[in-house]
Amino acid sequence: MNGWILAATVALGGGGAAVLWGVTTGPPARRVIAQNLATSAVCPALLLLSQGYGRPAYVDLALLLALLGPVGTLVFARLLCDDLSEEGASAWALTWTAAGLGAAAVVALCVAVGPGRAMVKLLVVGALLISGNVIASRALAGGFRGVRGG
Amino acid sequence: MNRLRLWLLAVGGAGLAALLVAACLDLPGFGGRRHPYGDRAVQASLARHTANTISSVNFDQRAYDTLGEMSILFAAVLGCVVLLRQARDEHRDRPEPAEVARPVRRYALLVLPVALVTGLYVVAHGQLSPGGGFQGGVVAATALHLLYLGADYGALERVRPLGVYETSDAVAVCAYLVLGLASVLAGTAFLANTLLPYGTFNTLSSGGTVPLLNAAIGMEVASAVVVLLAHFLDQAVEIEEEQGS
Amino acid sequence: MSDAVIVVVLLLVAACATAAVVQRDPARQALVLSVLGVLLAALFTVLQAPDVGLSQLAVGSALTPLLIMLCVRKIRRRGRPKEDAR
Amino acid sequence: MHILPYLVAAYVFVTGCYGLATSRNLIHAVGCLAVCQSATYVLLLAVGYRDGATAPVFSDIAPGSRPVVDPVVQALTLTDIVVGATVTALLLALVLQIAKRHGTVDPDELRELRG
Repeated sequence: MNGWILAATVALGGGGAAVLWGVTTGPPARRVIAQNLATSAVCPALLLLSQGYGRPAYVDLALLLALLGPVGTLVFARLLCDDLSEEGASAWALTWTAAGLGAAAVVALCVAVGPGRAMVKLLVVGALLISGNVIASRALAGGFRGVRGG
Repeated sequence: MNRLRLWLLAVGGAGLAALLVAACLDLPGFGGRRHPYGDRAVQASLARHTANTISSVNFDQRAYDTLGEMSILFAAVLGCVVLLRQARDEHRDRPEPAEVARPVRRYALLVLPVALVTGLYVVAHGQLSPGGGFQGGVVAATALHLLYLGADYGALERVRPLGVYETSDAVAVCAYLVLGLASVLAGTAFLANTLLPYGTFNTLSSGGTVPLLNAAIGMEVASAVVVLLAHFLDQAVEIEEEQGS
Repeated sequence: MSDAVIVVVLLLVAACATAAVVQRDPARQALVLSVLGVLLAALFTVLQAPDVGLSQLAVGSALTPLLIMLCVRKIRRRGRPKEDAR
Repeated sequence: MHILPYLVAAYVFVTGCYGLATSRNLIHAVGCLAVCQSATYVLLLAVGYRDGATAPVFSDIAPGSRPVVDPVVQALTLTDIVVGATVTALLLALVLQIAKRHGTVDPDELRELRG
């Protein structure tokens, strides 16, 4: 009974269900926020799985998701700006809770992994994840208000 | 007429679903022990000092199949270039500069080099850790378009000369073929991994020609995706149809 | 224990695929396809296939939605003069 | 549990086919085709799985120390994903051409345009 895999299961199950519900219902602004939440829910789960399976090589997956997730959200923020601009999508509470959970998972993993190259990689992934999450929700909250030409 | 179509779809779908379920019941249980091909592939990969067995399967044991897959990629991008070119009754106007929020612009311009380096890292360590030419190429190409997301299309066009990427696409395909022919010249089979020494296990130079084929595929996929996105962006942002037509 | 995580992610992928098909508007479908890409990457990690997960992440979370959104934007922009005229 | 992954793959495939058949927008149809393709990824990887095994990538574990999953299906799925992406791009380019030449992306309206 591996605690890390259990934590990953809870994160994937809970986060995935919330994201799915968020992305299928509600106004387009709320849907793009749910897509942004998908990155910040699944990335810590991938890190936990990497630790649970005892495979440091799986951290590359979380690194790539932390890099490309916010890029996907920026794509939607940029190309859906005419849908988003009328009511502006700001969900700062959600963003900060997701960032907090991600940070908690990274800190727990750093403690488990111990100092060394692996911890540096984990911190890089954590930093990329949180900055990407915050910037993407910043972009959704009106980063592209005046973009006509694109 | 529509009613008939839906009925046909329902009957066909139900039949397909029933057959699929019947097939699933006869498949060996999920997580079974018997994987004859897998065990042999792992042995062949370890014999050639390639740590990542999937890259060994892709670029060593079935390199000819990857050659076919790369030509599909090349032909599909060629098709898109032909289909999405500017037609006679269309004109191309300058993309208006877009103002983007300061933190988003800073984030995009900061993450762009990180993503490029990650893409190159994924390609370079293709035969060691998870990753390879395909994944690294797509990551590097997508990273380049962060400039479009962070700034505007004009900035991206200045940085990305399209001719260079089209030639690098063709050069990468030729590099893959030349590597294959080199082993024919050396007296063994086409694309056989007997050209270079296999090197020590789990180092950057291990695996004989696998890292070279990996780099060729990485370059080809990256430039193919850049060319693909360039033509889609041109259509979406720049090319306008004459209102008169 | 690792079976439970496989079952959870499989059911999430099935639900997300249904959502992607039921969603008729292409722009919103691109959003659901992006989430499906991320969930598939998680499923591939759970099925011990990191290479495939990396490939799905690179292709599914940034490339495919960008292509679909550019296509929707081109067709929406093409339709606009006619809509004003109508 | 021992056939759930195959059933999920079959379910996603049939759902994708349903969406493809009843789609009223060609871009939506391309999205449904992508869903159909993801069903094949799930089936291929489910066939190659082995209980309690890990990925056959030996950059951080010693070879032979742990049972490994089947790498051949993973290589097939990897090629499938990349080719699927480029086929999606080509189909979207065709959809753009249809929208340009016929002014519509609804397959039913297309069928009524004769010549």
